Formats: sequence, structure tokens, C-alpha cells
Amino acid sequence: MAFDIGLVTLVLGVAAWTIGARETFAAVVGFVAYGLLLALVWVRLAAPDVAMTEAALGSGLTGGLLLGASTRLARTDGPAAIEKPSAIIRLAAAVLCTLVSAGLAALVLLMPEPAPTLAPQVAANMAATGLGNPVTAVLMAYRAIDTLLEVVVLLLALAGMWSLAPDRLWGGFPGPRHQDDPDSVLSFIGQLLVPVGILVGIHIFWVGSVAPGGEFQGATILAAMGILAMMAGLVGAPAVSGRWLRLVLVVGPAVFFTIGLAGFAMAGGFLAYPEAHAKMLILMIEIPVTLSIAATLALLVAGPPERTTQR
Amino acid sequence: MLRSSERRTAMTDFLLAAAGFVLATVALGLVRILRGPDDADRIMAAQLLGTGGIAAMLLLAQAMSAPAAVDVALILALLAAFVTVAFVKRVDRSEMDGA
Amino acid sequence: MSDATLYGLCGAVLVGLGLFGLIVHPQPLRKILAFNLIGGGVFLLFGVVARRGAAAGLGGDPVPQALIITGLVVAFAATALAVALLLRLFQETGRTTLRLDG
Amino acid sequence: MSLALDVLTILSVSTGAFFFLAGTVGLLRFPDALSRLHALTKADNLGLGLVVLGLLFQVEGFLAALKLVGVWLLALLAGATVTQLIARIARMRGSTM
Amino acid sequence: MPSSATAGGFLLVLAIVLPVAGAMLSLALGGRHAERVALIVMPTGVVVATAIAAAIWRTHSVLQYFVGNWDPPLGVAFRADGLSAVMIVTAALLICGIGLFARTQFPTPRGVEAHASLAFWTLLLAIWGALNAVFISGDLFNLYVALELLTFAAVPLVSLDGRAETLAAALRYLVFALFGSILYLLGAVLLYGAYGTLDIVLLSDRVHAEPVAWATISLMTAGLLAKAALYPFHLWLPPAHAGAPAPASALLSGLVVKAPFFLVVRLWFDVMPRLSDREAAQVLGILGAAAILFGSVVALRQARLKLLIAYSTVAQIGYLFLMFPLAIKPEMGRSWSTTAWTGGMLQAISHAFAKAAMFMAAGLIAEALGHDRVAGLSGIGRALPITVFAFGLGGLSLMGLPPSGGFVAKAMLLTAAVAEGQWWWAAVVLTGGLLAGGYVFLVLARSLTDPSEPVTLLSTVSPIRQAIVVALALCAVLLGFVPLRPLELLQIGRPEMAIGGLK
Repeated sequence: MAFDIGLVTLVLGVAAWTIGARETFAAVVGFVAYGLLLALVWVRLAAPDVAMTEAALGSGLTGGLLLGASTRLARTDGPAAIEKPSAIIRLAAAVLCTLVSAGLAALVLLMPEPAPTLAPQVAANMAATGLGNPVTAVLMAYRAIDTLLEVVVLLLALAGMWSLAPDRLWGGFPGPRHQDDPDSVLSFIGQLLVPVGILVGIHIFWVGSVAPGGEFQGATILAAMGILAMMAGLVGAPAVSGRWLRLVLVVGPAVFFTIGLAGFAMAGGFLAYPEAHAKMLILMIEIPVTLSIAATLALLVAGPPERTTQR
Repeated sequence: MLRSSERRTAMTDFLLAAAGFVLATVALGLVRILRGPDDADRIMAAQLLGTGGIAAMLLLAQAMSAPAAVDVALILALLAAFVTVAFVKRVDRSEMDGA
Repeated sequence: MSDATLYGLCGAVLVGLGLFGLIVHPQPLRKILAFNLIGGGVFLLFGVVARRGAAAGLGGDPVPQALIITGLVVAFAATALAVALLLRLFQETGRTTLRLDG
Repeated sequence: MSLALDVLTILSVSTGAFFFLAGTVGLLRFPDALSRLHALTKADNLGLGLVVLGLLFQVEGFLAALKLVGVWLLALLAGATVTQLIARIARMRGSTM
Repeated sequence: MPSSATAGGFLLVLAIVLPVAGAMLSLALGGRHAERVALIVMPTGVVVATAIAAAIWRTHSVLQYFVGNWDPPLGVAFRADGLSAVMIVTAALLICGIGLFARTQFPTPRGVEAHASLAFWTLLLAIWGALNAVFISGDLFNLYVALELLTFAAVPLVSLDGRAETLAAALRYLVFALFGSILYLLGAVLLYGAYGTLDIVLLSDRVHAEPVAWATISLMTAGLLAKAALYPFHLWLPPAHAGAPAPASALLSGLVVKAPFFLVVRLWFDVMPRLSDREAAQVLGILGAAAILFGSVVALRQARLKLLIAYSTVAQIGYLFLMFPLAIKPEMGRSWSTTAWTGGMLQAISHAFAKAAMFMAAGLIAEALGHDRVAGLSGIGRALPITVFAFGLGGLSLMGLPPSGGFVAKAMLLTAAVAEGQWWWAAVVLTGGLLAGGYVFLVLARSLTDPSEPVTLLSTVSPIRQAIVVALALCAVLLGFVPLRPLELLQIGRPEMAIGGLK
């Protein structure tokens, strides 16, 4: 309990700082720390799958994305460029937000006892999915439609982001140019870290069917390694009009849709799996989906196309 | 002589306390990020926070007998490196702009 | 008070803090940060719901846990799209605030 | 036997935690960036290393131990990046630091 | 509500899978294929939509499908009642119209891939899939994912031309939409915490009047209102809808804002019918009234045609929310409540057609003139008579003049208001109609005046595109001629309302 109180204090402190910091950059650093602490909270709440997602995506990849953005916006960060709302508005906002927090806190204290839960139903139906990790069972079997739509959401966000590029840059390469100095520290670190990271990513994905982990966590790590390789100048960002790239992006949802529709024939329903082959079919979906998510996440961090030449 | 089960709880408490202590110290270091004065200090503080978080996560994994938390620590270590490189890029750029 | 309740209260405060940031910060990047902060609070509340639902030998109700993972991924996509829009706007105009008369 | 291991764990983890404290104090108190860097690397490498060492006495199984060491090595690598980077900044700025 | 999957439930799966898979395919194939994929998906989608409506009409019951054969609360259910069917058909028809209209605007040149056209066709299909998901999903979290899909597809449409103003408008739209989503999600979280399910039907049994339910409905409604741009959350709408290319504006104003409105209806009438009381509904009504008056007055003062139409959307969204204080009235007879409810939904549909037609007409005018200043419209009535005629037909529905769907809708709201003794809403409806008459007349009068110098058109306007605009405007008008019997379709699946109220 003492540990939890300490952790909560830290989380709140870092959150307050993220909101209150004068410089955007300091706020972003605060946000990364916030994600790190939340990962600890998730472990305390017996949700290691969420902890992994928070560490990889909520803190890591989002942190990298926001750091990049704050760098590019840094030159306008001067106080002159910003008009703050008046004291009255700030006070009103503070009162409103305190009320919201107080209301939510009251609702937390009023939560019913015993808490309603679907855990027994999840556990009772696990055998039909052939999986050992209940969270993966929810994501890939009971509520597979959420996951399918979510993969589509990611891709659509990417398509939307690409559409921001002006026409002359269309088909070009995303993100700023990174010099590839083969002797630099970065390049060395990249060469060392990227292979290790890819192995870790595959490991996290692979254990997901029986233990905490899974496609989103694994894919996020793979995406981070992809971005790292780009930042270190080891590989260039792919052109957004590349046929292969498009194929990689779409293969996941395509297989998901295909196996989902095949469920009509195999098990009498969309996204239904015959019990004997459930695990294999889920794996057949997960592998391409992980690939597609990894590519999509990496490109979401890289941004819209900004240049027409690789060099 | 403590009985085995009592010793386990004592060990759990110790590991939790150690995790809390490490977290609290490195969080203190965050003040450096606010004060600066330059990006080098900020990177150092962030780095310290990352390592401290990893240490706390490992201690938590043992204290709660949650082996999956070690995997979380592994992810944290990897992503800390990733974020650090993003930092490096930032500093690289502002250095070049300054020059 | 149980641990879960403690984290639930933390989530409630986080939502309020983030909401405050969303309202008072004029810069979009700070708004994006605040949005992510609220997201963290909301997911934390959901995590508390999951933790309270521990049963059948599971440490928490896996349904909310899975939904949190989905939510985190969606929030990331939202952040990435918002950042891209902001950077494009900055490229075009050189300004980073979002005035309503714009 | 396991009591001895527990004692080793406590010793090792406590020392590790102390190094974290030392690192933070150094970061906050030392006057110039280079000595702060020095404090940081010590805390980083040794603090986490000692914590990992202490935990090694507790874990069962070779793979679990390997993973712990792997985490430490990864963190070391990230630390090395930072050190290199800060050294580079120092080079660029000459003696102003 | 049936307790298991119904025959024909697979149609619901197709309604989502078809457009979404189409969007993926156009993204993958790229180039000229994007448009082709859309042109194949569009008629197929209309067939699916019609089949859904027919199945519901024939069996007079709700279509239901359990995805993966997992029953709620563990799994996700798709359900389509009469309301869903009407919305699905509306969406299908409008998207086809908009798609055909957009062919000349987003052509796909040989060889090089044009980013705007690839994005448009992909996003169009994605929006369609997201809308269908919103209309049929029976699970509040699944609906959250669908809403996000809708947002991510809709926002980039605003800034397809990449100008700074539209980028700013898109960013503001995104910020509002995300704010709305997070409030909605918070509500869903609290509901699950209290009742252990997110399924709409199961929730409607379990929810009862207690603090958590009150908090939830307030949070979710507030979030959805931000997305639906109801006054005072309307700030993002005019620049976004006016800045987008004409077909995109039609899509956004006609359909996209209807999705959050549809969910508010679901929430108040289906998820928590026991909770929605008249006092709370009055708040929605007051916001709606404010939107009508504010939006119309501001529209009157706009110098640019597209902004005028966008502010008119702000006003017309207000009408949708007038149905809440009129339809939620448990203590008195059901009949007037049904009238108000039907009127509100009919307003949603007829506005969708009318507004899409008006935005596209404005697009044609702007293309021909090179600008859309209201003051510079003189003589356009003679140069583009069909386009201006279509604009006028759409305006008829906005004003609520017969014969038009808007007339029937507003007449129903009016009748219910008078019959229930809530005459103040009737006054708002009438004032709004007058103001709408003002801004529509402003445009028509200007375009029918003789210009000081002859109008020179920058480009010829394709007769096919004009025909599409007229067809959509005629749909809005024809809704006024539909005998009321088919409107019973709207009532299928809501046992609490008597059909007798329609007269």
C-alpha cells in the first residue's frame, strides 16, 4: 500500500508537470516519464499485457513522436508567440476540472461490490480458442471485430496522414533526411540495437498466445526498431507509393478479412473459428497483422512524405 | 529464525520498498529537466529516470512474482534506447541550427 | 481502501488535470499532450474496473484489459494524425497556435 | 542456504538503490556537466547492475536469469549512447561547458 | 429483441466488410484502381442496404448477428432495427450520388498517382464502412472504434487541398472530435464498471436511475454533441465543412455529423430509456433551439456561399435535437412522442439529401465562377439554371416549405409541440424556417438578378453532375410525398412506441 501511495503521488506529480511546464519540450519529457510510471501501475493492477502496451506505445513510440514534433516546432516556442487565456477562464477551467475529478472520484468510491466481471466467462470459453492468454482470446476471438476494425483505423490514420502531403511530394519519402555517417555513434548503436530489438519484438509477439504479450506489443517494438534504423541512417524510409510497401500494409487486414469470411464456411459465422483449428487460424491472422501493424506504426511516426529523393 | 513464509513476505516488502526508493530518487532527478540549463542535463535526467524505472520494474516483477513484468522491463530498456536516440536527434539538430 | 480504489482516484484526478490542460493551453501540441493525459486517466479507470473484476483465477477481468490495449492503439493513431496536421500547418504558416478567427 | 541468498539480495539491492540516490544527488548538486555525467554513468551502470545482481539470487531457471542480464545489457547500451552524445556536445561547444 | 442471431444477419456483416475491404483494396492497389474499386463497391453496397431494409420490412423484426458466434456480453452483436435500415439506405444512396459527382473532381490520371484522388476514394469508402458500423453495432466499445474510424477518415477530407486555412480547420475538427471520443469512452468505462457489459440490449435491462448512470449519459452525450457540432460545440464545423472540396463537404454535412446524433438517439431511447427524463431533454432542446437561431442568423450574414451553407448545417442540426423534449414524455400518451421522434429522424434524412445537394450545387457554381462570393452570384441563375434550381429545391426542405421532406419533418415536430403544450418549440421551428427562408432567398435572389456585365464561366459544367445534384435534391423533396406507411419502417424494433401516432 505504501508503495502504491508513493507511485500514485509520482504519477500525479509528473502529470501536473506535463500540464504546467512552461516549455513544451519539458512537458514532453514529463509525458514520457508519465508513461513509464503508468507501466508500473499496470503491473500493480495485474495487467501485464497493458503494461507492455503502455511501455512500448504509450510512453515509447508516442514519446518519440512528440519529441520529434517538439523539436520541429521548437523555434516558435518563445513566449511571444503564445497568448494565454485570461485568469478568469483559467479559474473557471480549474473549478470545472476539479468538479469533474471529484465527481469521478465519487463514482469510483460508489463502484458496486462485488464488481461485475466477465472473467469467469472468458475463462470458461478459453478452450474453444486454443489460447492460453485470456487477453489475446478477447482480442482475437471474442471481440475480434474490434481488433479488425482497429487495424483498419490505424491504416486509415496513415492514409489520412499521407493525404496531407502536397501533390508535388506525393509518392515521396516520409520524414526528414537522416545522414548516414557509418562511423557515427548512432549508426553503431543502431546496428547493435536493431537486431536485438527485432528478436525481442518477435519474442513478445510469440509468447502472446500463452503469456502476456501479443501482436500489438510485438508490432510496436518492431516499429520502434524500424524508426531507430531510419534515424541511425541504416535504412531509408520507403517511398509511400511503393507497391511492396502498400502490400505489407494491407496484408494483415486482408488476411484477417479472408479468414473472417472463411469462418462462414468453416464454423458458420463471420470471424468464427472451428474449435479444432482455432489456434492455428488465429496465428495465421496474427503473423501478417503484426507485420502490417508494425509497418503502419513506423510510418505513422515517420510522418507524411516530405521529399522526393532518398538522398 | 523466521519461518519461510514470513521471510517471503519480508522479502516482498523489502523489494517493494527498494522499488519505491529507487523511483523516488530518480523522480527527484527530474527537477534537472526543468532547471536545465541545457539539453545535455535533460538527457542525463531522462536517462536516469529510464534506468530507475527499469530497476523498479524488475524489483516489482520479483516482489509480485509476475515474470511478465521482466518482459515489460525488457521493452522499457529497448524503448528507452529508442527515445534516447530521438533525444540525440533533437540535440543534433539544435546544435546544427546553432552552429 | 483497496489498492484498486486508490488507483481509481488517481485516474479521476488525471482526467481532471488533462481536461484543464486541454482547456487552458492554446498550443495544439500541448492540447495533444493533455489529450493523451486524459486518455491515461480514462484507461486507468478502466484498469481499475478490470482489477476489481478479478475472478476465476485471473488477476483481472481480461475484457477491459483487452479494450484498453485497443484504446491505446487508437489513441496513438489519433496523436500521430494530429501531430502530422500540426506540422503541416506549421510548414504552411509558421505558426503553431490555433486561433478561432484563423 | 536460501537465507544466505536472501541476505545477498538485500545487500546487493540496497547498494544498488544507494547508487541511484548518489546519481540523483550528483545530478542535482555537481557544478558542471562533466562531473554530473560522471555521477550519472556510475548510478546507471552500477545501480541497475547491482539490482539485477541481487535479483539473480532470487530467480529460478537459467532463462529468467539470462533475461535479467539482458535487460541490464540493453540499459548499458542506451547509457553508452548518452555518454557518447554528451561527449560530442562537449566537443562541439569546446570549453564552454 | 431476438435472443439469437437471425436469418439474414450476415447482411449486416457485409454492410461493414464490403466498404472497409474496398477502402483497403483501393489503398493497396492505388493509382487508377482506387476509383474503380469504389465504383464497384457503390452499387453492391446499395444492393446490400436495400436487402437489409427489405429483410426488416418483410419480417417486421430486428436483424441480429453475433460476430464469431460469441453471444454478448462476451462477444459483439450487430443489430439493425428499422431506424438502422433507414440510415443505411440513406447513406448508401448519398454515397453513390457523391461518388458519381466526385468522379470529375477527383479523376485519376494515367501513370502518376494523384494523392487527392487516392485519398478521396479510400476515405469515402472508409467513411461508408464506419457509418454502417455506427448504425448497426450493438456494443458501446465497438461503436467507439467505429466513431474513431469515422473521425480519422473524415478529418483528412477537410484538408485535401493542403491550404493553410483548411489545415487549421482540420486540426480544430480533430481536436473537438478527439475530445468527444474521450468523453464517450469515459462513459463506456463507467458503464462497464457498474453493469459488466457494453451490449446495448443487455444494458437497457440493467441500467437504472443511479448516479453512475446519470454521469454516464451526461459524459457520453456531451462527447457526442461535440462531434455532432451542436451549439455551443459548433465552432469547428463551419470552417471545416466550408473549406473541404464540395463532394467532401456534402459527405461531412450530409452524413458524418448524423452518426454522433444517431448515437445520442440510441443512448437516450434504447440504452437508457428509463433514465431520459423531460428535464434533461429540455436541455438538449434548448441547445437545439439556440443552434437554430444562432446558426440561421449567422448564415444570413455570410459573404461566402459555402460558409452560408455550413452555418445552415449548424442550424439544421439544432432541429434534430428538438425531438428530445418532445419525444421523451413518459407520463403522457405515446402517440405524440412517436410523431416527434419520426419527425426528428425524417429531418435527419431529408437534411442529409438537401444539404448534400446544396453543397455540391455550390461546388459547381464555385467551379464555374472561380469564387463563391454571394455578392458575385448575379446572373448565375441564367448561366446555370439547373444547378440553381437544385439549390432551391434543397432550400425548400431547409425552410420546411411543402412539398419537401423538411416540411413533413418540421410539421411533425410542430404538431407534437403544439399537442403537448410545449408551444415554445413550435415558435422556434417557425422562426428557424423564416430565417432559413431568408438565407436561401438571399442566394436565389442574387443569382436571379441581371448582372451588370455578362457572366463568364471559367469552365463548362457537366450536365451529368448537375443531374446528380438535382436527383439528390429531388430525393429531399420526394420524402415529402412518401405516404406515411413506409415511415413505419422507422418504428420496427421499438415496441414502446405505437404506430398509431402517425396520422
